[in-house]
Amino acid sequence: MSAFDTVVHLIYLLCATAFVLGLHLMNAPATARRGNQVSAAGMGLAILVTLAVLIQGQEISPYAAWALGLGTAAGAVAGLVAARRVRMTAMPQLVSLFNAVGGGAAALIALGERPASTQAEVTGVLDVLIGALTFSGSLIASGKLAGRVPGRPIVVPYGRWISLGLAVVAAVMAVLVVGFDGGVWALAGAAVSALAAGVLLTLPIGGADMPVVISLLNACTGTAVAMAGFVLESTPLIIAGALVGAAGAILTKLMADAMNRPISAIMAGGYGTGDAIAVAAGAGSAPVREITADDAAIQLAYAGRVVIVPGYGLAAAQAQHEAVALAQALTSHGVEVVYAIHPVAGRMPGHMNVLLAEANAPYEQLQDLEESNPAFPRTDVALVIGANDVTNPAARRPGNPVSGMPILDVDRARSVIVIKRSLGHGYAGIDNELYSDPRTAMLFADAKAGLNALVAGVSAYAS
Amino acid sequence: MSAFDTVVHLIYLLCATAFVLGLHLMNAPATARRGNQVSAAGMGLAILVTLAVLIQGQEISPYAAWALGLGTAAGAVAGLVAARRVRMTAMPQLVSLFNAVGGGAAALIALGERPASTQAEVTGVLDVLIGALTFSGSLIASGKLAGRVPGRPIVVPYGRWISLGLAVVAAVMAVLVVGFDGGVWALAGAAVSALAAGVLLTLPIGGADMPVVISLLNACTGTAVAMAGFVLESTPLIIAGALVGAAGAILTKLMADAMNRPISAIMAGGYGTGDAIAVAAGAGSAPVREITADDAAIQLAYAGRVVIVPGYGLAAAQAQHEAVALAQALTSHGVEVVYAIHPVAGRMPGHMNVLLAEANAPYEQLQDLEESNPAFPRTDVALVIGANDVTNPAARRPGNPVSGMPILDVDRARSVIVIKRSLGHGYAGIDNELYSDPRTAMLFADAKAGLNALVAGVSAYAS
Amino acid sequence: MSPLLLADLTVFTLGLLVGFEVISKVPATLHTPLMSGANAIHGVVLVGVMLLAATISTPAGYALLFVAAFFAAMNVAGGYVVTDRMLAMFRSRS
Amino acid sequence: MSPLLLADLTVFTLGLLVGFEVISKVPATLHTPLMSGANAIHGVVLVGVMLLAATISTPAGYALLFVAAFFAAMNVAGGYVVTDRMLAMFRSRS
Amino acid sequence: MSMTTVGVLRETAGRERRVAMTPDGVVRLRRTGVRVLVEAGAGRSAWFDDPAYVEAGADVGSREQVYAESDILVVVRPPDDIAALPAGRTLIGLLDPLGDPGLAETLAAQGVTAISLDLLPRTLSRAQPLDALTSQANVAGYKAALLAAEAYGGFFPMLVTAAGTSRPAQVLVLGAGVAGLQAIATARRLGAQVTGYDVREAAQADIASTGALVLALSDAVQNGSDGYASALTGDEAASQLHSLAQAVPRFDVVITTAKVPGGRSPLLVSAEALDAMRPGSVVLDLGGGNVAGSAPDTRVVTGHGVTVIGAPNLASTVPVAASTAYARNVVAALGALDDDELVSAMTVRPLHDLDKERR
Amino acid sequence: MSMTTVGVLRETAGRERRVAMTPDGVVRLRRTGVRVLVEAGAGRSAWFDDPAYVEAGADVGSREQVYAESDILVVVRPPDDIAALPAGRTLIGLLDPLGDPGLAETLAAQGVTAISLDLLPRTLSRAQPLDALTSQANVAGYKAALLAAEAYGGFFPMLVTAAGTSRPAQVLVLGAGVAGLQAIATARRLGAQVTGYDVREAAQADIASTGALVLALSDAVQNGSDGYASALTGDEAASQLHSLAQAVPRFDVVITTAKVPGGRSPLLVSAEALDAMRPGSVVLDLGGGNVAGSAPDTRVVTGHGVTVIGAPNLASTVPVAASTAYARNVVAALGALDDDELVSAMTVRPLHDLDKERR
Ligand SMILES: NC(=O)c1ccc[n+]([C@@H]2O[C@H](COP(=O)([O-])OP(=O)(O)OC[C@H]3O[C@@H](n4cnc5c(N)ncnc54)[C@H](OP(=O)(O)O)[C@@H]3O)[C@@H](O)[C@H]2O)c1
Ligand SMILES: NC(=O)c1ccc[n+]([C@@H]2O[C@H](COP(=O)([O-])OP(=O)(O)OC[C@H]3O[C@@H](n4cnc5c(N)ncnc54)[C@H](OP(=O)(O)O)[C@@H]3O)[C@@H](O)[C@H]2O)c1
Ligand SMILES: NC(=O)c1ccc[n+]([C@@H]2O[C@H](COP(=O)([O-])OP(=O)(O)OC[C@H]3O[C@@H](n4cnc5c(N)ncnc54)[C@H](O)[C@@H]3O)[C@@H](O)[C@H]2O)c1
Ligand SMILES: NC(=O)c1ccc[n+]([C@@H]2O[C@H](COP(=O)([O-])OP(=O)(O)OC[C@H]3O[C@@H](n4cnc5c(N)ncnc54)[C@H](O)[C@@H]3O)[C@@H](O)[C@H]2O)c1
Repeated sequence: MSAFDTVVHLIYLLCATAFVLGLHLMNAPATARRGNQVSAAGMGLAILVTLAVLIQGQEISPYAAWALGLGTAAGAVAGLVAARRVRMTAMPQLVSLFNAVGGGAAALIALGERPASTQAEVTGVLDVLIGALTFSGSLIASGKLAGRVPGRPIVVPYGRWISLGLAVVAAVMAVLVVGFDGGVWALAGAAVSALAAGVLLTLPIGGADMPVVISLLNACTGTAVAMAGFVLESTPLIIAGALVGAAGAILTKLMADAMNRPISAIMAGGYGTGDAIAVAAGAGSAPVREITADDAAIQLAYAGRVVIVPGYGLAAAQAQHEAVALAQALTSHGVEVVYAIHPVAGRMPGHMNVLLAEANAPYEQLQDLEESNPAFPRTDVALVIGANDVTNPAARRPGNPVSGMPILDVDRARSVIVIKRSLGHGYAGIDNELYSDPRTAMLFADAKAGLNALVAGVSAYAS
Repeated sequence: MSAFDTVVHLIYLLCATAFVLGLHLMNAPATARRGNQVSAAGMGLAILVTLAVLIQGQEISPYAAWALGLGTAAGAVAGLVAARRVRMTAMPQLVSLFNAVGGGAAALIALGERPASTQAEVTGVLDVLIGALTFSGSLIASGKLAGRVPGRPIVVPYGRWISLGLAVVAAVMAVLVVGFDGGVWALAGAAVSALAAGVLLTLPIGGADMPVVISLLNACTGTAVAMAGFVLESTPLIIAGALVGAAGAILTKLMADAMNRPISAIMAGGYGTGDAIAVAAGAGSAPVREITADDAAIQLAYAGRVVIVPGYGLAAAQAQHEAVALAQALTSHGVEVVYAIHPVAGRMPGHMNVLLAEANAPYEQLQDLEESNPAFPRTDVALVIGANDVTNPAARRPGNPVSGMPILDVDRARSVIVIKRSLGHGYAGIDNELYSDPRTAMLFADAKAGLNALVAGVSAYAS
Repeated sequence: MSPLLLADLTVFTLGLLVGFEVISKVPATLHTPLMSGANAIHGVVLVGVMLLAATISTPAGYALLFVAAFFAAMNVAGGYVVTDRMLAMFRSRS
Repeated sequence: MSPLLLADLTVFTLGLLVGFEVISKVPATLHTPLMSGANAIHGVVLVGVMLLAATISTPAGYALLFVAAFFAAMNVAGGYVVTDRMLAMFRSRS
Repeated sequence: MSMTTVGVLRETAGRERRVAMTPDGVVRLRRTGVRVLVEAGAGRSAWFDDPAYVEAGADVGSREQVYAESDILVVVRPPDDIAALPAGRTLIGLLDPLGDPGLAETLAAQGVTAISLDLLPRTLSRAQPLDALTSQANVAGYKAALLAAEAYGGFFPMLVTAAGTSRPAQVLVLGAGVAGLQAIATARRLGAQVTGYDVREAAQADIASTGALVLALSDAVQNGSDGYASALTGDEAASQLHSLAQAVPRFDVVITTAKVPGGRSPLLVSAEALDAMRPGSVVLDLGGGNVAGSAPDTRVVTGHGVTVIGAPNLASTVPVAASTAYARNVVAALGALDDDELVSAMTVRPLHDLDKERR
Repeated sequence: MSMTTVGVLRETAGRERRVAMTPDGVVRLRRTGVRVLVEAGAGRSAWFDDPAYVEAGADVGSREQVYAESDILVVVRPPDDIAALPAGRTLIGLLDPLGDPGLAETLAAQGVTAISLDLLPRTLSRAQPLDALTSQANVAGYKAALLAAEAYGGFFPMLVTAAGTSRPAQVLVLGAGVAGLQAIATARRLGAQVTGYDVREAAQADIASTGALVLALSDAVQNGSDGYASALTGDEAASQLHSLAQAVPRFDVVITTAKVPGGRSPLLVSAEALDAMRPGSVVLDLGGGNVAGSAPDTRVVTGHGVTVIGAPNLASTVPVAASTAYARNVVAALGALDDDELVSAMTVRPLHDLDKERR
């Protein structure tokens, strides 16, 4: 092996290490961004080295060079523009799109390369099948999130039978390629049936489950890239592909766990109707946004000012000690914390005071309605713990049971997190419009358990 | 490559995977034992397959077969007997001994194998150097822990210069081997200088730091084994060696962090005088055993019955809420928890009651001296939080300020964990013999911070 | 099986193991950025496309090459940038 | 460098990466058992000793082989058993 | 009605230490452009002296002056010189028209508009700031626990000391409305082990939300939705009395707060129950009539050594807190005089009118 | 000395409701093989009736009988018919020989051995179960906080309600010994914001360990090691009085518990300080002489509306808790009669002997 080849190989190894290190750093909020940069640096190096290989080898035809150059330039520009322009909320569908083209590229490699060995034939077929399936599946997933394809589960008549048929076709084509040197047309046939299967698998899955599906397809792309690596006998492709394949699989499991949905149930489809999770409390309630304790903890830890709004649910759960422990954890992390106490929160006058005094909340942090309301607009997070009526914006309108009652203006805070067990009503027995406010996220939990999770989260994820 | 070779290679790969999985499972208490079993199964498989390779190849001379067979049998028996017989407290030195022989074996491989290539020469020298150094170093470490070599730091005159000299000798030998085909004698020279260096590096390090040193030498052995793998061109050795090398390095860092000692300071030597960490409080205090919050948390979580003994330090730290939170966490994990309240704990009559009532400790869990003392012998852990005089066994003897005062018999519990900031005295101003009791472990921390760490630990490590 | 394939398979297996181990307990907030970051990494397929280019010499091949390069480059460039934008939210507190 | 060496080096690097990643936040109580478990794993050197046996044909070699086999077997057998004993403390609560 | 002068009368009822308006309330009223005229010495027994009122912006005058110059007169309880009230005035206070129907007739005859805060529709959220029954019951509940602790011969909290261990006092609170819940909370603060009981099922969760234990009896459970209990039938009452007689003796301190709006307070602790209690036990009757043999503002010790305290007007014994809250209620009421729904509900009408309306 | 009969006398001091032995104590004594003879009605005002004693194993008899048949007589405070004590008997109680030197002479003259629990060397750990000063101070401190809360016109806790927000009461406790710390803890439980002060530096950490704030004055800081304060010099006292006069007016409630062993209780709250306090404030003098113008067992309201309560013997007003603890101290003392060091320290000797010893 020439010195050049040796150096190239070692550099590829370095790049692979950068990918691993990058993913490693991306496990924690504080280092995540640096992780992505390390990974990107590795990628840049890999591309440069490959360019050197091409130049040094001098085997590339001018047309191929042009096709490669133009394609790369155009693709890079398209990717950059899309990534820069996209709104925050539309990022997931864009990631899915990027995943689709990645899978597509992997599949095209196998279509373009003349297989040199049985090994290359086998891995090539796998590459084409997985890549094509990912391509179409990711496109559908992206379309669902973007609203171009309806987000609700679409049931294809006889979908299972069609899938089975497609699988048989793909298998036959694969056998033709490997066993009988079926060549490019059999490969193309396999690709077409995989494309169809990708569509068919993704359509029945509801919009709410899409993030998990995209993660799964991402893992598939990784595997396809590894297969392409086998076809081309390229170590960096094999390592990076395997890395993403396995990491993506674990991540998919974590995501499904966080949503409390088994992956099998997700793939079976039929669940999730929109881009948010709707939990019906009674008739006519609008969809609400749910949040996990982990996410809420990070949001709190990275806030500058947090207002805790306790209500009857805090008393019912006897969670006063946990609430104060959370406030202490946040305070010691540099967050400004106050408690806003509504005059009729709870079930007796001064109910919240009794609880908070028991848990030793400092008197200086207790504010009544007049003190706390003007400060909500400069509050990053209003954390509502088991309070309901005393935060209901309906009080500002006449004609309902809470009309005319002064409320805590939590809806004027930059964001609101509400801890309660369900969308159940409070004492006044009416829906709370706060919960469907776009700035509001619901943490459905018993107040004590929820607060314990937040305390653990804040200490785990706060640097 | 023959089908047999292919299968062998794939099985080796499987074994390597088993090693990884095993270490993975050993990260958590609940799965650790299973992890070791998975790893052992992988090892067994690897040995069986290698046996098959030997039998199939039929190249082995009968003498070699005998030497191998007898050596293996004798070694296995010796290892098994030692491992079964050893007392719990002597396990670390045995591990160090095993590590020594592992490193020795790796070094011998390079001495035995005729190098076939420059590569084999380079890795062979590295193997011999690292393996020999580990061999002697681990033996010294083991001896220190066992008390055969004095545990205190031994300062060798001109140690640094001698080390430098040894390094130069080793380097020269290495150059001889690789550059000038110096053969077995140069290699042996390298081995001897590395052996001497291993002794010289380990002698100045104190007994208290030995676990970290052993872990570091363990990582070295891993690397030596990987080098042996290069020499023999054996993938399983390379993978397993690299795995242990890296995992051992990370583990060494974790251990040093847990002891709050930078590795560089440890290697510089001179610290740690016995097999326990002594923290001097005043004149004449016996050595005490320290414990980390993590360890204490696991001990508590795996206990059947825990008695919490609060004292003035709990009040001083105002840590009552944290104490009750810990009790709740343990109770919900199935541990029986009671509070034992001494009549004069704290600084006013009923001091502990006032605190614990504030934190809502259930009255049923509060026991006074008469109720709690008989139950200490069936208590797994007595957790003493900021109490001192009220637990001092000196009260049972006449002639000191606390003589005749009834005490809480925590020293009759199966184990005792004491949270306080130092070995400082209590109200009576005298040393507490409880702290040097072999069953007692000290968690030096402010009561509030220490309890917070315990709560976090119990929720993290309790299954 | 060829020794080369076996070596590749070894590398593949170890890559999988690294992948499994590298993702530890991640807060849910990082799930999407992490997925996006992993997605960017398989943009390494661009390296594959570049290597492929050396073997291509038919018009159909050029077309295929162009599309593949376009796809792969989009994956790489867009993937890293969009991940970075997501992670920008985690810069230290204002 | 030979392609074989390069492949070995790749495997070695990946092994290191797996090793780095596989140890996550471990409670201190497990530090010693984990060290012991890792120690047992490098007992795989016994496989190396066995492979070495096929190449040995001198009396000095036999002696060396015997010692090496003794060492390696002791490492393997003792290592796993002592680790298991340490970990037996973690069986579910009595 | 052009509102010009609000008059504050000194209370005339015996033992009444509250005052209907505090200097703090005067400041708030003055902001609305109203003149406030305070009878000299009106706030003295609540520790608000005349200079404090003047400083807050009020005028201080004689009782005659207040009667003569005020458009609206605010009181806590009906004054005993009610005949002095000129026609055309408005009287605001806790007039208890249900308890004293004669008053309504008198006022109507005199041409005085009477607004009684105890007629407030309490379930209306916007009425909460006017709710003097709640604010006063809250004060009373707090004081009830203090008084019981004070009268009890032992410790409320558990204390382990060198001179032995005292078990926590067992406290039972009957009736878990506003006063009952505050009594529960206060007794719990002092370290007693507190159990609560109420005939309304919904009150059980309220009790639990203060951290106290719930005494659940199967007798006469009510599920009404307005937050009030209704009078029990004779049978129900008898069965309840019997069940409570079983439960009461294991408590050291019993505080009763049960009331039925517009009706007589139910009897909850019978003479038999008292006899079964330990000597040294304390029973405090806040509801007025909840305990056999209790009389207002008196302490009786039964033959068995049980102290029975009748304390129907405890709010008055915490005059600063009670007056401050009451004054805030009055200020809110004055600000709500344009809220027809509230005003019409609170206006006192002679009994026959009222009866007509209720049916 | 062969111990046969322990006699329990009814207390004769005015307002004294405690009793030196409780039925619970009788049970414990009986276990040691002692006969207990209780004067009829001795426990009545502490809610222990005669049958309870009989049930516990005691005999009940007339006062004469008790005097005649007992070897050891136990009391809380010295009986006023001390002349009736036959020679050769032992009297155990809180005899206050330092406060009343005449008593010692009388007893010595009568040939009575007197053991006074207030002479106990309190720093000895094994003496703690005998420590009646501590057990009674503990009860007194608890009751002091209750009494202050009861006398105060507002809420102790902070309460945010529909009728306004009440800020927590500001309570200052002067002297942080046993009584002071328990008063701090009890006032804190009720929700007040409590500050503590003591002249001993070590007491600051004790105050903080109850969760209260510490008032640190630079005047006359003491570092003695026996846990007791010593009397201040005239200058120190004046400077302390002045500093406290600055601090006191921002508090709503002041509880004073300062004592100096064997000396007069120091004056801590001057008339000027009282005048500067807000009307409605409460000052409770537990030390006896800590507050200008306070008199034992009386409530005075100053011209500025500050209530001053003199309460030097509060333990007696919680008779069950105080008697139970005291009886346990007495039982422990009876069990320690063979501990020469303790007995000799507690034995009352005429003043000149005592003086000789102390020097
Ligand atoms: N303060 C007073 O004097 C007084 C007296 C009587 C009535 N009120 C009335 O009570 C109301 C008080 O308002 P508020 O906002 O405090 O309470 P709220 O409106 O009654 O709402 C309480 C909320 O807490 C949640 N909750 C119950 N148990 C919980 C648990 N274990 N963990 C977490 N959440 C739990 C419930 O939702 P989920 O079921 O979904 O968990 C419920 O929606 C007002 O309408 C007021 O007028 C007040
Ligand atoms: N109860 C009463 O009525 C009363 C009254 C007066 C005196 N006493 C006497 O007080 C003593 C009470 O015994 P005890 O065992 O409760 O207490 P102790 O013997 O006084 O010991 C308290 C211990 O707490 C530790 N500590 C202090 N601050 C701490 C913090 N922030 N975090 C953790 N630990 C802290 C101190 O050790 P570090 O400095 O090493 O942390 C100290 O050794 C007895 O001697 C009793 O006689 C009691
Ligand atoms: N909407 C609001 O915000 C608001 C404001 C104030 C009060 N309230 C509610 O109004 C209700 C009544 O409060 P209140 O204190 O004025 O009531 P109240 O004074 O009329 O009665 C006190 C309590 O006694 C109970 N009681 C009556 N008869 C009884 C019997 N036979 N046995 C046992 N208990 C008996 C009642 O159920 C009530 O809880 C409460 O539920 C309170 O929460 C609501
Ligand atoms: N060893 C034990 O276990 C034990 C038992 C009981 C009491 N003690 C200790 O004994 C000490 C005295 O307790 P006590 O309650 O009997 O004391 P005390 O009744 O004699 O005095 C009460 C408090 O008043 C303070 N005081 C005196 N003069 C003062 C002044 N001019 N200004 C401010 N404060 C002044 C004293 O420092 C003391 O804290 C305490 O430290 C207590 O902890 C120890």
